[in-house]
Amino acid sequence: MKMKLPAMALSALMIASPVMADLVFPSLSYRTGPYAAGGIPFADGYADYFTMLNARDGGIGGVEARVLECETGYNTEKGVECYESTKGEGALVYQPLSTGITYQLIPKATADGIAIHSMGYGRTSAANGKVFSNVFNYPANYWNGASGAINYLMSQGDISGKKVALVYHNSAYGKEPIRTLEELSAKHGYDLTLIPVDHPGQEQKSQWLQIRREKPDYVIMYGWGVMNQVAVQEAANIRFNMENFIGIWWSGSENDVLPAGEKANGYKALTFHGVGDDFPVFDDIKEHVVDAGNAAGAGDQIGTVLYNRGLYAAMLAAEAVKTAQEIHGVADINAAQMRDGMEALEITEDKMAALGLPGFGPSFKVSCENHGGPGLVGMTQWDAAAKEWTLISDFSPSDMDLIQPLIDEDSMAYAAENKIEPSC
Amino acid sequence: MLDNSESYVTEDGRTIGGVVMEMKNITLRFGGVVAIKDISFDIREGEIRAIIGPNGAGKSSMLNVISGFYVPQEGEVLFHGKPRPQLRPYEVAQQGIARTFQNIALFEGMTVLDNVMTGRLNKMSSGLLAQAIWRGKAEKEEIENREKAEKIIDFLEIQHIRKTPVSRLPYGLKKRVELARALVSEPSILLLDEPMAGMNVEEKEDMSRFILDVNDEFGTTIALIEHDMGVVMDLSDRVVVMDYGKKIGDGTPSDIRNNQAVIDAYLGVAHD
Amino acid sequence: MLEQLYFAMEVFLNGLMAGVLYALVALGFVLIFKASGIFNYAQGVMALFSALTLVGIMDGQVPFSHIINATFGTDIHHFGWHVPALFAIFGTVIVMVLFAWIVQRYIFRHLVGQEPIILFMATIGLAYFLEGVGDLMWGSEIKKLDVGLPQGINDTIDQVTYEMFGYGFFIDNLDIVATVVAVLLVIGLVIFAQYSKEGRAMRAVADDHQAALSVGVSLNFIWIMVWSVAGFVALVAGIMWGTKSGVQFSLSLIALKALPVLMLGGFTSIPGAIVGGLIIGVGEKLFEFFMSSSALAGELFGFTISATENWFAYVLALIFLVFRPQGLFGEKIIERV
Amino acid sequence: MFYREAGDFKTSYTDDNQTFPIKFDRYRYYVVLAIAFGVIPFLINDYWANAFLLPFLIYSIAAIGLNILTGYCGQVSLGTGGFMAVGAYACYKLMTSFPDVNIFFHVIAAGGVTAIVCTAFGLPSLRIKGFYLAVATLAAQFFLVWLFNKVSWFYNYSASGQINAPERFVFGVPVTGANTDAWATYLFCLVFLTISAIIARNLTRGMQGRKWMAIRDMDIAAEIIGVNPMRAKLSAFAVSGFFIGISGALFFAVYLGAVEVGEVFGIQKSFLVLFMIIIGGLGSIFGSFAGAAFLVLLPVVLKLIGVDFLGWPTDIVAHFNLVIVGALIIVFLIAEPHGIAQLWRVAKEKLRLWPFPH
Repeated sequence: MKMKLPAMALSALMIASPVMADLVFPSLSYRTGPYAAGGIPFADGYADYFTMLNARDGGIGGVEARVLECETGYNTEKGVECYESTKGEGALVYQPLSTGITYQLIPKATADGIAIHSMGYGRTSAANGKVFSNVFNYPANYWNGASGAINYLMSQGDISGKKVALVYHNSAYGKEPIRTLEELSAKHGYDLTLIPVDHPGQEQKSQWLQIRREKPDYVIMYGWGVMNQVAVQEAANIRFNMENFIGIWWSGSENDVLPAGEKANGYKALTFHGVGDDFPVFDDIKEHVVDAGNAAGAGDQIGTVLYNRGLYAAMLAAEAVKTAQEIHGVADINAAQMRDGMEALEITEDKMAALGLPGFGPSFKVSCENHGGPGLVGMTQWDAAAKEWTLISDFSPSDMDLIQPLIDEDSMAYAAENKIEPSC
Repeated sequence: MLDNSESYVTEDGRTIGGVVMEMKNITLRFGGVVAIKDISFDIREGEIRAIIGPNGAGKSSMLNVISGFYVPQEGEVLFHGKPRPQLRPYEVAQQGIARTFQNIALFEGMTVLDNVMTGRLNKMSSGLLAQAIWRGKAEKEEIENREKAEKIIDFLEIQHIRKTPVSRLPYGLKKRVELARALVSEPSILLLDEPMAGMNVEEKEDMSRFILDVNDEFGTTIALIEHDMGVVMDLSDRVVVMDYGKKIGDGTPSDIRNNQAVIDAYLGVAHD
Repeated sequence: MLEQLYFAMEVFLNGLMAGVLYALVALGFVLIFKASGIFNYAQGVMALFSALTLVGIMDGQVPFSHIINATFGTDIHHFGWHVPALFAIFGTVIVMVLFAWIVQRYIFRHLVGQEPIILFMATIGLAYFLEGVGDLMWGSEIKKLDVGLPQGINDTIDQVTYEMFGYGFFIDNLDIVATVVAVLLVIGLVIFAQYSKEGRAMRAVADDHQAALSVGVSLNFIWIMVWSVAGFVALVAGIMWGTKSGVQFSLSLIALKALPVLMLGGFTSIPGAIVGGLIIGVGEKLFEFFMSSSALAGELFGFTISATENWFAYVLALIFLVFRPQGLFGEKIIERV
Repeated sequence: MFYREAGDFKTSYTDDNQTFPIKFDRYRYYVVLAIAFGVIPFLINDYWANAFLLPFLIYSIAAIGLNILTGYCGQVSLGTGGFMAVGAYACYKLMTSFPDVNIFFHVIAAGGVTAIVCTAFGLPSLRIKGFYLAVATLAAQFFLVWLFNKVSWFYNYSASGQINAPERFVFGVPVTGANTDAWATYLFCLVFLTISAIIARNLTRGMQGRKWMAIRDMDIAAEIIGVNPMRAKLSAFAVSGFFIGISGALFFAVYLGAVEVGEVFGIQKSFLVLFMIIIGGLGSIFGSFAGAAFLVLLPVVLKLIGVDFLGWPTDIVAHFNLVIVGALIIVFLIAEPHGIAQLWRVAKEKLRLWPFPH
């Protein structure tokens, strides 16, 4: 949100002027603190897409989109403050961008009738729309990620009897895949070793010596922040074959591999959206946002993994708005209508192509029961020479037969604890 | 030689009781340094007992032994005729031994009144919960002890600075507040570590008067360390003289004045 | 069983190496504490700040570009030059000297004679301040730091040990470099302290402020110098850690790794910092090794204890301190009234 | 003109001992209480409750707790975050184990549990002093956080390790869970804060407070005049832990509703509460309030000015926030080591003499 001095005065005026009809998208960003490097590109992408829509199409369905950015610093309390300060502005959907804040907001936002879209993070069992009426985590969640990684490994060869190590951030987020991986190990017969890394993860010698000793065939990582960079570096140090090292999507951005340089070549990461800037939509972003001087950040993040993720989130939100506008026949929708729009969202190849994002993400359809989508995940790989990620697999299904019962179990426990009557 | 329990009357008509505290062959070492070497003396009830000696003679260490802050390697302290077990300093205080310090050790962050009130802490027994609620016993106790404290404050003529933080007081007044804090605990033995150090003549006179008054009015036994020989000779009933950790004299002021070893120590005759 | 022993030895060696890195951070603390009695919590942030500055200078980043752009609507980011590492290090040292001067002039000159705990809290404030300034100046994205240090497994050691034991030990080249640098740094400091005029003055100040003052040593000058040297040590630590993980916010958290080292080694002793660092490094790595290798701890507790490194050093130091309050090499505390 | 103590004579020590010996202060205190209990609940909305009032009330309790330990007893602790976590997890375990007991007692009991834990971690204070102790308390911070993260019993074996506060009622009104009203949570916390402040005030004006302050000002002298240092220090740890535990319990159950220990009760929390009492005033109950209010409001105000008014990017404002907090800590330590409370006292003294300054 770059501002020139006159523009600043103007914006001060605008605050005073009567509120015009607009669609409010709060962005709980974190451009500071330990995870700033991850938060900045996401927030940029999220904001830029809406800026582009406003400049190119005059908003969504004729109504201007307004991104309210609020800095959380990845801090739960700031997140609550941000939520409270923005919800009165007519907020349509929240991207809490932190597992902690998501947990916090689930009951609050549900009570307030505002939707949460925790895309690829947050509470996995929120995929059960029967219990979590206002929480969406399509197109994929952590358990899909875990299953997707195993599926990918199986597509590379027989996995039974192999050793898989999970290196995880020792927090709620990092512990998410354990259950799934354990169930999968029972099913497919691989050995699972759990290796936690405590926050912040600056020093991981012990963990990687352990990996060197136990020689797992594959390492899966659920890391975040500095832990990612150190892990990739240490893996390179012990000459662990990068081909066999798979990160979750939060461990698969340029930030994570660049410090290790050449040696990170071949490192893989899961994803649920496209990489690179080879999509028509980026031309529009360049034209309407960057060149117009309205880019949210420095403009140097465009096309990075996390920028694309922010852009993808914005695209899904905008599409949900369009769906809601169709359903309810009003252009200036409210939060409840937005929720309906998200629940009826359908993303198809054609739609994405029309948006200038052909093949950018999986095709999926949200329903009242299933807020998580089909759980299609793809695999990307780092090319250190070209300094870019490439998608090396299709968005392929994860083992929903195994995951769905887990989702049901966890969400029903939540329902029982909080006396929620499952709907749909 | 008097018997330990016998009392006697001094030349100026004061009655001195039996022995309340007796040091027996005290030796105190810090690492290799011997601070006190095989010293014995006693303190009788109601008397003013002075410990004198040149700098570094081990006087303050002696006082610290009495107040339980230092534990001597050898020897024992008899209190009311019974050997005192090894006690923590606060336990010594609970037995009714109060003291002041050479370098004033007031609680700088508190007011005069609060400083004096700390002297009453062993007289107050209400528990944490009672104090938290501040009803009944806790409040009653606070008021009762406040009255006692105010009496001492009156006695030492520091009413006007009652609510002043100690850190703002001049040196002389601080010394007086420290005396008040020690006095208010109604000690059976009061230890004064250079109560007049750094004072001018007027302040010294005031302080001497207070010390005598205390001894008179409350019958408190006092042991003090002082450099000013004039003051010591005027105030005290009996004097112990220390030099290089050893006792070189013990007796009435007039005895001491004529003691050759003491004169040598003070005039600086070379030690062998 | 023999294999377990080799593993333990490998962990031990790596612990030593990690300990050297901890000691490197702790060294900065000791320098300042010895000379001025200030326990400088900001040492970790200084490492971050100096590393940020180094990268900024190397890449020709415009300081405060973000805020300049936001205020004036400009779009400047880089000067467009690249500075060789050695010159950039030199430039950074100048910045750290400047920083030392500011800290001395505007903060600690006003806090002379305060209690140590007040000074400690002031440095916590300083840490926050410097962190904010660092972010404003250079931005908060991750920066790659490459001053040409080797990284990765050392093949020679791997091969030699493989031939000897049938198990190749892993030693990181960067750790070896860090050890060499740390040794050189300590030797340099000792030489400086023993043989240079400024160094002798520094030691005089450390022994007794008043006495040093009375023989004509300028306290102000010494303190600025000590902060500068600590800034240099921070820079070295920042380079070592930054090479490994990239330069980013979390770098400042290495201060937390150094605190138990100091408690163990004593705040006033350079050998203490080194020995303390080694003990902590080895201790936490071995503890983690024994606790997390399922064969050993699993039978003991029924579950494995892992990710202990955040607290192990602190608990070790705490237990140690209860028995020896002045630390390993600290001077014995004699209480007086 | 109104602020006068002349003519306000005390005829008994009881009068002289009261919390607000000056009449004007006393009336102001009643007015503040009346507004806090009688007016604000009717005006409050979700934003003010969650963005300012609840954190202010809860942090005030924590600051009172830390102030007793650090400000009154002189034992610097950097383990506040860990101790708040004890309160939060104790409250969670109690809430889920005894759902029929009123949450009010759960919070009190959580304070009690924390008092015990805090006392245990206070034991080293008998040997370790000054910032050695400060650093030693970090052991508590890191160990406790690790423990709550590691042992799944503490979070009832939930998959993610998060704890969620179930819905609980006081007099039929929900105070935890999703369906709370701002006024109910506010009043619930306010009651705890009022009780805490009164208890803390009573303890610190009486003999217990004097013992603590004696230990703080000169521990050796205190011991020689009869303060049992072990009991004084440990009681300070216990009382401090009790308040910090209550604040942790409220922080989790009422304010956040869901907690992940490493994120919410990390070392940053310890520093935050420490900053509150430094800025507010060490050794002052009022200072605890002032510091909490200041540090809770500061980022909100900065955001209003920087983001909403000046239109700066949010990150610049957040960085400035760090710079300003850091600078303020230093400025306060240099210029007014006794914090806002002392500024307030000085202002009052000036007011007392006004309009005749000499």
